[in-house]
Amino acid sequence: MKLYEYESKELFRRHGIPVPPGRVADTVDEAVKAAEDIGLPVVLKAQVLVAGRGKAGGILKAGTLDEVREKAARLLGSEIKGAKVTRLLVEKAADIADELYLSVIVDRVGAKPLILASSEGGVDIEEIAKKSPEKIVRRTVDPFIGIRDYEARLLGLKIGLPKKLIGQWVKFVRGLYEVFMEYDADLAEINPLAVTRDGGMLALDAKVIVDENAVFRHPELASEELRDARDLTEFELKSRQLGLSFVELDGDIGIIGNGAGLTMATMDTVAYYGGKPANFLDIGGGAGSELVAKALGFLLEHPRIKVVFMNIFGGITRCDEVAKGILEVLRERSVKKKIVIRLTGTNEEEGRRMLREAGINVFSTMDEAAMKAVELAREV
Amino acid sequence: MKLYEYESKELFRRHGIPVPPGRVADTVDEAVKAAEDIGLPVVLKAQVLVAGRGKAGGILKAGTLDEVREKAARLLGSEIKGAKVTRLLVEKAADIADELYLSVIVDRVGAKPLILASSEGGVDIEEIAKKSPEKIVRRTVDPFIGIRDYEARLLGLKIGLPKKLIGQWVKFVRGLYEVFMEYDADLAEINPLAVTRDGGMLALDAKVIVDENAVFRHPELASEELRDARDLTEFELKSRQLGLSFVELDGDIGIIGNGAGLTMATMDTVAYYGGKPANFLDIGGGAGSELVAKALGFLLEHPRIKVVFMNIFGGITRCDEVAKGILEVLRERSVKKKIVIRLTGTNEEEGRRMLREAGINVFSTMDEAAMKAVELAREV
Amino acid sequence: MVVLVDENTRVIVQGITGREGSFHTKLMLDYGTKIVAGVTPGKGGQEVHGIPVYDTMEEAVAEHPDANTSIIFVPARFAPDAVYEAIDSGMKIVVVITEHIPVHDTMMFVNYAKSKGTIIIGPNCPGIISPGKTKIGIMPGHIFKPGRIGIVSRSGTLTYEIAYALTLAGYGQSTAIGVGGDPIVGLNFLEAAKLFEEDEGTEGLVVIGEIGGDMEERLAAMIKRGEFTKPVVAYIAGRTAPPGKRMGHAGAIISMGTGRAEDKVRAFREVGVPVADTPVDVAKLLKKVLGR
Amino acid sequence: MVVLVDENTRVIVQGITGREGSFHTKLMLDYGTKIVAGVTPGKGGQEVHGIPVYDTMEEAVAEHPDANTSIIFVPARFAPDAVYEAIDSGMKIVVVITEHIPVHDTMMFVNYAKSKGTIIIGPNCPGIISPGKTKIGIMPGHIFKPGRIGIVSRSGTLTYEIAYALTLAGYGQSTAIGVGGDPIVGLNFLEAAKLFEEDEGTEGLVVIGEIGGDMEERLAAMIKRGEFTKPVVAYIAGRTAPPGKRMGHAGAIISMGTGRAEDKVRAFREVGVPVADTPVDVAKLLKKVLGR
Repeated sequence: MKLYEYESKELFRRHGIPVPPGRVADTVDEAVKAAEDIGLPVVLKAQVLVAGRGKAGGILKAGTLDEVREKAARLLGSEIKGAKVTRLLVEKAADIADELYLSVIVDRVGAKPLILASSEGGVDIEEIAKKSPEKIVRRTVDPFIGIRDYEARLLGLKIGLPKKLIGQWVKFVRGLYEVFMEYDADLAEINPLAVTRDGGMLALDAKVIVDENAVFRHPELASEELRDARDLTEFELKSRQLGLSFVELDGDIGIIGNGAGLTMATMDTVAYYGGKPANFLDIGGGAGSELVAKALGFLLEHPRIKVVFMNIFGGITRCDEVAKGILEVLRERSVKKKIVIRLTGTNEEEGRRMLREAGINVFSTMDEAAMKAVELAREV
Repeated sequence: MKLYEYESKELFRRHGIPVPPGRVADTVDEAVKAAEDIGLPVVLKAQVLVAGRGKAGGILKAGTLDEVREKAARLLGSEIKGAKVTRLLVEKAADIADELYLSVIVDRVGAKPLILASSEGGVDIEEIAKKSPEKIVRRTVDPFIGIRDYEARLLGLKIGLPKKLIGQWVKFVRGLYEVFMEYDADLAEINPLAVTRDGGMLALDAKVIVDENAVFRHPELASEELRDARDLTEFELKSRQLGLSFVELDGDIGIIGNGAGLTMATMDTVAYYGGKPANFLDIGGGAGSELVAKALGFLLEHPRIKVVFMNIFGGITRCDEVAKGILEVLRERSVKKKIVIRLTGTNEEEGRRMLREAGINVFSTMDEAAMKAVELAREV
Repeated sequence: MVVLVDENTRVIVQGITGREGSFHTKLMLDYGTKIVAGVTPGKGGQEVHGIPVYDTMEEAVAEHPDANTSIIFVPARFAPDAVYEAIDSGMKIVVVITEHIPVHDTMMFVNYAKSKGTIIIGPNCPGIISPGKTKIGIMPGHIFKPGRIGIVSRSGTLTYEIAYALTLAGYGQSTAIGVGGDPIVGLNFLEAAKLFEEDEGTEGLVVIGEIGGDMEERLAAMIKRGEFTKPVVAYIAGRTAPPGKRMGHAGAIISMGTGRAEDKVRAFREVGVPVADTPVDVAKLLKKVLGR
Repeated sequence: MVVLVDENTRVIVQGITGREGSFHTKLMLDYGTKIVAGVTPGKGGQEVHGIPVYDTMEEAVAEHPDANTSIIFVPARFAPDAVYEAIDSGMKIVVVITEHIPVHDTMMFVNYAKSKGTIIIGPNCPGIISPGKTKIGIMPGHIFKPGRIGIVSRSGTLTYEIAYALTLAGYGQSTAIGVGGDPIVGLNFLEAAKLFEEDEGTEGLVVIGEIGGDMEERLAAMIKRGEFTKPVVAYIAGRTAPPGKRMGHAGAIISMGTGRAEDKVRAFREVGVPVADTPVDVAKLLKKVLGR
């Protein structure tokens, strides 16, 4: 679960990471009031969860209250890369001398927290990695012990921070590590971490992503409703309510598979044969007819989808159950969209027979079925 | 630093350990009010830090408000084993079916937290160890991981707890371990841990001792003033204010040594030759003349001390500095008490000469000096 | 002949009284897996498919001292506790089927297991099978057959898909390991590859990767260093997955510029490992690299 | 000939620019200890008694790759960090002089050190000396002389007292280790005894214990099991100490019925180890057990 900047900064404050004075505002008046209280100049920051918010015009500086009013009005209600802006963070503008980068992530193969630091802040870590990979300093932390001050100092020295800033820097590293650990984060990031002209240091932006599987441990972070509404398309949100594992893409061939890997492989195979997958939808292992029906019904309602390709490898999942679910959907509604089914494994014969009798394309290999789906999508 | 029962129970509450409803009372009226609010019968418990409070009459049950008034009056202002009672904990009386024991301590050699549990609660662990050592179940915990529920369950099953109580028991073990770790405890103990007739479980008594060296991390536990006043004799309190490492005993020969081991050995040697040490006072390594003078002056003021025996092995500590400190004290006040000095090591010759010229007994071996001190104490 | 598990492996099922635990205990027994005990706290004294159930691993191990492997079907909130209990009771291999365990919990128990010398397989994995010998997992047993190809995979069903194709093409398997679809797993590709390298019964390796992390790139680097020398064929799922979105598996996500399928494919191809474009191609490429 | 440290030991002093660190660096250098570097964060580039100072252990070790031992004079609040830094930089032995470190901190770094194979001596200890070869600690060097008696002690000055008496009585020392006066210490009596047992240069052992804990009882049990076989003489301080009171050292406290001097004395005597009644008796008893 991605946290908004203002939420992440609240966690930063709790763990002693300095952030600029700031307040959230949901209306223009609130923004003006906030600017008055904080003092000018301020920065108005759209609270959206998309990357590249700044370049897309989501961060505006304002030197006068009139400017605040005008720019807040411009931001609120607008769309930044498809995300509606309903809330601003109004922050005291900082006098920036230098921008650094600091984050904590999970080192998957090492199975440890990994700290990344760089003197090249203000751009995506991906870009730093491309342009000057030698400027990214890495350090894995022993999770049983936690980050130690000497490690934080070492990171600071290695990115070339002047000695007089090391004391402040240590607080950022320690605080960010604490946030990462306490809130079960997948990522805790400060970018940019600003050095100001008066020799202070501030977290200008803040990004925390909490492990979806651990959100239950942090009820204070968000109500269930708010949690689900984040960063999801309309259909993704609906899929969550239905309990489906669904991700929206921009193609026209609906994909259903059992198992995440198989579903991705199905998408890839469709693409390999020239088609465009519209989504990822995994019904998991051992699905019964009801779940099959629910998933199929869900995709059939999607306006962009022309053809649905269901790819089932029956292991624990039984092919006759799958067929039963498909037939339920067809019985209950008039389906105009084409359906391609690949069905193999446990009870394969029975399942195929049931579907053939209903006049549905059934294939036994993924490649054949994918080619057929692509062909049908072209015809529509 | 020992915490009072009511303080320990507050920590218990924060970590989900059930305790009886209760309130503190510093006056008889407050005790009556508390009993009214809580509901009768109640138990009045003197908040003192001595062991064996119950047997010494510090815990009284009251079934009526008159009884509360009478017994609170009896307790408040009384002395329990030398400790003045200024505060009571008024608690709802529990209907006890069984009493268990649970504590967390440091396993020194294993360097890990150690949990002790027993079905024989309500008496000192020392007594359980003597009478039925097989009834104490031990488990060390990996401090990098912390206590795991399965370990708590295992402990419960091993002390013979019925399966239906295991779920509650786990909360006590987990909570007590958390208290132990979070507050840098040397000891966290629940004794007795009551099983009530209605099948509930409650921490009836609570004892937490916080590592003196870690108290600075827990300013919320006690103000510095309150911290120092705990469990110390008048002279011990004064010694703390002077920054001396002092423990009061009940003999008449004052002891000063440099280094804890040497000071204890000095006490022991005095006792070995038939004398009674009045105290432990360690001036540590590398003491200068001022510290020597302060320590000596402090002991000379103690009414029970007849003879002061100062035993210095000069390593980093210089014997001439020690002599200088002693002479300062003698110059500044008229000293009636006898002083025996054992001085050896760095700059020994110079130190001895200085003291001999002032007419002070100086010895080069601990045994000789101890015998002399014992002899002098007998003469007074 | 095989890696990690064989017909002598003695298994304890943790969470045996649950729906999944009981169901798969039956399937494993049917396959021939030597299950000696089950554990569910509070349910000690029962039997499940003739297997005795105990309250604690300590008891189970005391009664069945030959047990050396456990498989965990415990819900996510209680699974880490079960893992610690398994490690502390001396299990050499712990297979964690459970999905949705918080990654920080997994991080902790994986490090703990390493410090104790226990091998964790999973979490969020189908388990491990040495066809014809033992199956400790939830994969359908009949699609595998004994042979000389090792399989290591981050996926479940996709593994079955490919394994079945191998079986049909005449390539039996020494051992197939589903390492799990979470960001952090116990046994990883590198460690698994090392085991297959040392196993005389394994002639070649099929690697089934997916987006997220850089385990595939690191395996490619290991091959480049000459630490894995047998023929390898790879398949990578998720070439069409968008960045920043979890694709079903908690670990299947492209983030901060790492984890892209194209990078993994390139890494393998650069060290001479053919990568199949579709799952069905795996068996064909295997024929090429094995020369039979 | 000696245990743990000798004339080849290369030492880094952590906290070298502080009052204590600088003072004892001088004394150690005078004794002949091979100090190669010092570390104080933020003070890199200076020199102390001719020894170069670095900001980090990493730098110090990069410049002085032969360094294998560190001694820590850092205040209690920063000492644990210094210990971790020493361990992580590959030191084999870390001597922690610092007093007043919270026992939970020590618990953590002692376990960490064990997992990394580093030996911690201390905290709250005088250090270790192999007379005539090297002194890594704060003990006055001149009272020791080379010889064949090992000393292991929880005390500082009391060790000097007894060591000096041994020296005067003609019993030189192979190595003397002050394990520290805190409740938890790194190297304990049992581990130290094992080292002396294996050292051919050590003929007999003097053990200086005190109230608190049961390290002495466990050493007695180890002797009973035949795991330490050389002649031993013990002294236990604190026979007159009251229960429940800390006697100077954080570890010197009788609590919950354990840690009494009488129990320790009895434990040693029961396994045939003579216990001296006063410090001066140690040399006499040693003469008896050694027969010379």
